[in-house]
Amino acid sequence: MRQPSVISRRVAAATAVLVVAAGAAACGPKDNKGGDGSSGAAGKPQKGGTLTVLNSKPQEDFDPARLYTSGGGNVPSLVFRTLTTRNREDGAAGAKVVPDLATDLGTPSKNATVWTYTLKDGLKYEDGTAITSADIKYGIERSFAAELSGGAPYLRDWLIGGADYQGPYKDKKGLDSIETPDAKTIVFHLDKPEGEFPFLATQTQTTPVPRAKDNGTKYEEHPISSGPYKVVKNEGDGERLILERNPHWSASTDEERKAYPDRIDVRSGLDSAVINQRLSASQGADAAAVTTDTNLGPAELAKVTGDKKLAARVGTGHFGYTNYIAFNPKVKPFDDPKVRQAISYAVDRSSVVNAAGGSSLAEPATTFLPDQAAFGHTPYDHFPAGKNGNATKAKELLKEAGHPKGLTVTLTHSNDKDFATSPEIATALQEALKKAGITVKLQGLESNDYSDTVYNLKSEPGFFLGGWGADWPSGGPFFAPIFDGRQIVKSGYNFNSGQLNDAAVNKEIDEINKLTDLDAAAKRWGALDKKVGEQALTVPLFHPVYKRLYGESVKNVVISDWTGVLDISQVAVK
Amino acid sequence: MSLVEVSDLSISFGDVRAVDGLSFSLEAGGALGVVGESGSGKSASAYALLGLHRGTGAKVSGSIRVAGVDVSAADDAELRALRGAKAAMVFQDPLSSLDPYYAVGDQIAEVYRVHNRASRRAARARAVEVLDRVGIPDAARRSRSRPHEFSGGMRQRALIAMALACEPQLLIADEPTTALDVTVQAQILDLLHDLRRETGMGLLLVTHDVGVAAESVDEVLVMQSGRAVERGPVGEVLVAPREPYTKALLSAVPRVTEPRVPSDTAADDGEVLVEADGVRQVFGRGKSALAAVDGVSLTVRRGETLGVVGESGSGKTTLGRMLVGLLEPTEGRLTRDARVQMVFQDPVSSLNPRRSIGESVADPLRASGQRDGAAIRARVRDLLARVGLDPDSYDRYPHEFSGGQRQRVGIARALAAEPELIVCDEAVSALDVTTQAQVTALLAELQRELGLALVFIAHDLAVVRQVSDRVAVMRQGRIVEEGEVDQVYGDPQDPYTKQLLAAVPALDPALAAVRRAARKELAAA
Amino acid sequence: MSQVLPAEGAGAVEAPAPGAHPFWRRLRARRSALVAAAIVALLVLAALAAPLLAGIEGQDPTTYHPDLVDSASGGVPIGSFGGISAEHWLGVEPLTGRDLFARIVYGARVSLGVALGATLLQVIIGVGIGLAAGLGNRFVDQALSRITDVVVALPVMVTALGALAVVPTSFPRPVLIAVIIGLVGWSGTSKIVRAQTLSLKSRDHVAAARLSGWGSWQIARRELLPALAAPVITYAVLLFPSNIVVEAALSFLGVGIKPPTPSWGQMLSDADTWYQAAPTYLLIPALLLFVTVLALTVLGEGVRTALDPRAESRLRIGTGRKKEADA
Amino acid sequence: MKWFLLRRLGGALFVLLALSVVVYAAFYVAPGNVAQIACGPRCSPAQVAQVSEQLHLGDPLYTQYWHFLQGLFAGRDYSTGTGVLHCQAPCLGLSYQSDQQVTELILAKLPATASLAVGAFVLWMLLGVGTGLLSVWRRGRLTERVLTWITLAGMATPVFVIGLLLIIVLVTALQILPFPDYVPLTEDPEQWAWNLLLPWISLALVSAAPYARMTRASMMETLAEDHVRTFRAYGVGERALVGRHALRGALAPVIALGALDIGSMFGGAVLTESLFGIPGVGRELVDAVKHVDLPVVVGLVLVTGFFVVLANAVADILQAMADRRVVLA
Repeated sequence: MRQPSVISRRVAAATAVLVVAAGAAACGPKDNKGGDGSSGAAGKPQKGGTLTVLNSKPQEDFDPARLYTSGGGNVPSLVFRTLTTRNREDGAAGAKVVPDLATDLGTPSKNATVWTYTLKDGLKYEDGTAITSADIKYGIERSFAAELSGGAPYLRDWLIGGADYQGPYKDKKGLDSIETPDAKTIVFHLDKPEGEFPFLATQTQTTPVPRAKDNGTKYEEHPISSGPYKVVKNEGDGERLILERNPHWSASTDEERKAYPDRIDVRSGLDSAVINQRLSASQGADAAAVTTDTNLGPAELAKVTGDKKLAARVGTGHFGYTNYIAFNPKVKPFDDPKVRQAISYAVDRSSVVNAAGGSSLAEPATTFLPDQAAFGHTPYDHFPAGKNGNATKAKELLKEAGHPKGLTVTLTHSNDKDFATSPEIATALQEALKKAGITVKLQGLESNDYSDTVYNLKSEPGFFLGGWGADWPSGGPFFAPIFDGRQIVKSGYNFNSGQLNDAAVNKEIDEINKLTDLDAAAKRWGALDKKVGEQALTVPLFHPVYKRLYGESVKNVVISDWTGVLDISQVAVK
Repeated sequence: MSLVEVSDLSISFGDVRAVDGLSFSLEAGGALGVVGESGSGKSASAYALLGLHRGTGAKVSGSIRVAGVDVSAADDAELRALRGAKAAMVFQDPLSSLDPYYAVGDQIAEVYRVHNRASRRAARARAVEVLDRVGIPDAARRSRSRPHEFSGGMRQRALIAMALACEPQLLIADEPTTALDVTVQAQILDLLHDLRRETGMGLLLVTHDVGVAAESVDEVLVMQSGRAVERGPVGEVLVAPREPYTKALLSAVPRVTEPRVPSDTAADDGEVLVEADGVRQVFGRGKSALAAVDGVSLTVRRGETLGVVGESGSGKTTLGRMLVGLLEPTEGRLTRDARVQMVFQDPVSSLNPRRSIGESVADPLRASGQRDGAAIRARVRDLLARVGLDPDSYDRYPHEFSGGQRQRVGIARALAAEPELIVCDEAVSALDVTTQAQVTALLAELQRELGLALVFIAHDLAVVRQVSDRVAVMRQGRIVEEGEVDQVYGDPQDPYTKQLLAAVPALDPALAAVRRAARKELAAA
Repeated sequence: MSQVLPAEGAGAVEAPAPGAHPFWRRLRARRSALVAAAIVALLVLAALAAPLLAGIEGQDPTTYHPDLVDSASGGVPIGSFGGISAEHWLGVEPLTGRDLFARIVYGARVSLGVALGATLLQVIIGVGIGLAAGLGNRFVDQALSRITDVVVALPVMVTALGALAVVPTSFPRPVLIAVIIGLVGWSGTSKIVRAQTLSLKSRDHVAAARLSGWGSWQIARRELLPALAAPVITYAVLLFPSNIVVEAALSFLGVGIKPPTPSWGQMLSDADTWYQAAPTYLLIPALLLFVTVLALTVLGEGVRTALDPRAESRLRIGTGRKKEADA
Repeated sequence: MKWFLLRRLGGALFVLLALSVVVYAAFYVAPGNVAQIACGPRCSPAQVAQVSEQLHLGDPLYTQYWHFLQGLFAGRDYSTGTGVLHCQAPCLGLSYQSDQQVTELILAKLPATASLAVGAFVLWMLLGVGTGLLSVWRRGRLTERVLTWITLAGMATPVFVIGLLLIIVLVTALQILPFPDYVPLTEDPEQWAWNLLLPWISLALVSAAPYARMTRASMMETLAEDHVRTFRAYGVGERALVGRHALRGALAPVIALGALDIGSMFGGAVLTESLFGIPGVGRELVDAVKHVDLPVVVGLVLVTGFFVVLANAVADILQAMADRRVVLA
């Protein structure tokens, strides 16, 4: 078994929520950002040719209702247009939200509880019929059906009546909080202010679905395209997906997707080692190949680093993701902030970074929010541990906390070899804490068991490894689920592991959500993160960095900070 | 020039010298019987005639000429030309000696084609011809059968047919009838006799059974421990042996014609120890069910010996196992009012090779609850002495004993349980005749002393006559005739009994000829 | 479902002469077996003395050495041949910089220990079930044979994962793995024992023991078990290396021994992707596993021929299936 | 023969059903919130409950198993939201993970596994039997000793070790073979074989050893049998003895073993598939087990079990057909 890719089906998603469908991100190498914003083979990108996508995870559930994407995903975004979408540009510029089907980012009501969108003119499906706002409403309603579960929770949480709605199959009447006064206008009524609604509108659930063509769970076999490509072949539940140009798509209505290749051949179910081997060999069709879901592992990176030619074909991406230690303050001795602080001081981030694949694949983190302006990153290091941990300070704190002889604690982690919550990271921490007099016992759980255990209030351990990724590049979906007291889930998956229910924090979250000025909001998220960080409810460890190989003739490589991965809507192979 | 000329033949396997300076010759058309007990080197000598020791690691010295070929000097091709064509061999176990995967006719044809330029078709025709000659009915059809579809006697006929295929000058038969029932044995011997007369080929017959030799050959060579003891015309050697070994051998051979010395322990009014009433034993279920014993009734009284005689598959062993309780009858009633024990056929498998013989003998004592080690040891010593073994051999293991001695250990073990009845299941069949005589003598002695009842199960009619007061003849799970031993043997009533008795080879060559004629008449009638 | 295993009634293995020691004599006569025995003894010693050996080297199997790996290029050990040096005799592990020699000797404990435990369990269960099937009546025999069939058809992976999921994590993992391999892999032993028992049962000395008045249990103990020893030992000696491989395979697939406990299979599994960047990391456990299994197999061969020179064709040993650990 | 087959069939059915019960029971107690997994991590409790109801996860174990049996023998219907999806008998259910029909999923994975198994089988039979015969032919000479050691080494090497070594040597160092990337036979036969060569060789090398040993032992035994002696005593040459009279009997157990091994390999050569990334049944099993995808696990176990049982029966029949002394009853 090769090193598993970061993604392993829906299941692993609990920890890597967004990585799942978006495919992890890769923005242009940081040191390389100033240039023309794109890299890849030289020459002006031209239309034509076949782009091969080599993936490990099949595009199963290729249904806009079921996909859980960040910004509409990579392959899905070729077929599904959404109300808004991500800005297809390199680096930080790519973390912005831009209109897609809609003419703008939406018009909020004064308190940001009502959002109104108007569709562009001349929008058509692959069969030439016009796209209407009713189809978008229907598409959203479908995502409430139990048969088509899988998407993000926000629509359910935000739309009035969303929590009880069962989808159009059981509830023919539809969802009243979405109005379509005419074929071009769609209005959303939210039960609380949400300034980040334009971000949510990038998700595939806002893709139009013609009711007449809906055939339930079978829709995924041939979803009706609104984007530049349509599905001509879908074998083995998304293992082989062939996309060809959608003649009814018009570049004039779509500023974002370049759609250079004529044909896109997505082959999945491949072993990650095979993918990287093929990309590095870059033979035949593989010269025009990319991957949207497979990173270079440490061993492969080590090999690539030694080869200049190969190294030139590596894209580096950053994606809003943080790996951290989570505490459950309801469990002794983690109820004592001093103990949590002691551990914060004791961690050896260079060992942890090494265990995560080395400094090229992980950057040490001291803040919970990812190191990106879009998230409002505000630097802080409340419990400076230095490179290798501050055992002395940790011991002092432990003494103060009444543990002069040290402590024995159990660290829960996953048994997956994912370089994130894996045994290697846990062992690195075990070693570091040993120096501070803390004996760590390891409790490794199989991945399902792990998710069920740590994200469940009833079984949540006191001390475990977690990770959190952004549904979109903003503090809202990154910060709130972890620290909003009202998002503590009693039954079902709970991500507020620190079980923080602080009125002040909750209030500030509400205040920020009211802001429709996203830059202003970002600053306040950053300040809030710094504030909450003082409580030492988590110990941020590192932010992963994604390295991806691509084929020799791949041109116009654009890697945004939103997805961190080269955007195949921009790639050219001619 | 003689057909076979062997001089100063020695064969050794590792350290064991199997044949030691053997010389003999056989004229064309003659018939020589090589007779000896196990380990006498008779089979090894026969194999040497065809150079079959080559490549096995055995050391062969001396000179062997067969049909003009110097076997020890011949190269592989010459040897192959000799084998089967000039001299052919018939082996002991006809089932394993034929290739199970090919039709009998094909196997014969293959051999024929090795030595003759012939088409497949011609070879097959020849195969059918010889099969017909050896008395396989419907030979053309049966030639397409595989060996397992033949009966034992048919297989041996087929092997003989294979030998005949190339019209050899010499037929070497290595214990050709040992694996066969007595009636079949008689048929095969008669066949060999006829063939020899007809084709004029020479016959070298290797056998442990003096009777078989008496029936079939002109001259005999008696072997003991790799050496020739005595050689001469069959009439002389068997009727008036010169050498002491030959005399001992002949006197040990039980004779079916000799009336038994009446035993003094048997009494008609003796207490009934075991009584079987219509017992059946069925093996298998449904279609494949087979009644090994099919309604047998008999009684065994204190002090008497009941002989049970029958050919293979007659159910006699199953009956014996039911009598001692190793098998429960499927049907019928069996009352057992006595302690019974059994002495088994195979001296190798009847003793646990991993336990000392003393331990084995002590088993019944320990099982009955005795715990006193010294007392057990003393009793075992007594028992060992009683059966004629060294009392000090308590701690020795079965492999250190000869077959006869092991059988004595088996008897001692049976005696340890102080039985009133011992069932002897082919207890002497695997032994050489001299040993056989000793063991039967021991049994008789013990019976006299301890007043034991014996059930003596055997296929050998002569042995049964020697030891039994009464005899039951079994066939296909039933008793076809039962009575006083002299009466049954002297004046058999059942046709099957008659047939059995007629098939027993006679020791006197003159008598053998008479009986052969009688068998012919019986068959013709 | 029968096996190609010993045909029923194919004749029990003849007893070696007790008292005398032809076994040892025959074993000593095979030079390859002696060399193999020496290697196995060395490995066992190394495993037992793991802390001592690591102590002599001055390392332990868990300490991270972040300074010994090149963090920027994916964590390759710094220095040639995977960072082999006077301090680190076999170099260090990529990413973590843990000492490989220490991990190898500690790993030997786990690999050998698990295999030993599994083999013992397989033998105990196999002999028990085989005896019961051989001695029991038609019904018992049928029932046990069906159970054996089910076990044969049950993939070890599923069993392992099922068990790992059900058994609390506090249960020591190596013990659990040994138990799982034991529970899944006894069918070969039981089939041999059953066939031998059926064959022995028909022997006259067993009948004689029954006539002597012994019960079934005593007959099994006195007449059967000693005779079963030779074939069972012969089979077990060959099971042992194959169990090492199964443990390694499970760990390799990620369902075996868990870090930080080192086992050879788990080390191989970690090293899997490093074949280009740090080949020694892969080669060392691979070669060690190879040498160990080879030595044990050769020793097993020696024991087998010494115990029963004729048994060659009767036992079906270490087939591809077993290697695949899919049994 | 008819009865033999019928009894075999009955036994096989029993074994398969027992297997499914075992797996069902094991997974019932295993942790992992299946509904949550199927629904997605951010599903609300209400949605999870809906999914749970849809998958009948709330039902008691026996009810669930009964549904499974119904599906297996009569087929089952699933709601697609807008209509009904009929899963025909033998229906192994839908994957919790992907909603795909398990039967389709397995059928999609089988060709890769079959390609791997059949190719490796051919190679190891040639290699194993050839080596075995060669060592009989050259018995007592140096060749035999060398071959004995090679086979011992083959037996001692786990497939993943040999596979990795071969990758290092053939792929990385010498660059003779590509890193395997399974291409369906129907797509490009040449690439199919070329890419599978490495796994075939790896499997053949580790699997050939027992065959070589068995062939050798079996040949030696057969050559010592009475009927071979008979034909030797009738002047039949050594070559005909080996070819006609020894080989057939000697190869019967070897072929039976081959049938067994290939049967179990059809159930997925987990290690080889994982090592070389071949998208076959074995890899699917590992994946499904890790994701508590019960229908897929049960389906795969049944299919694996089916092949094992089938292989056993075939092995027995082959052996019996080769050896007419054995009566099938």
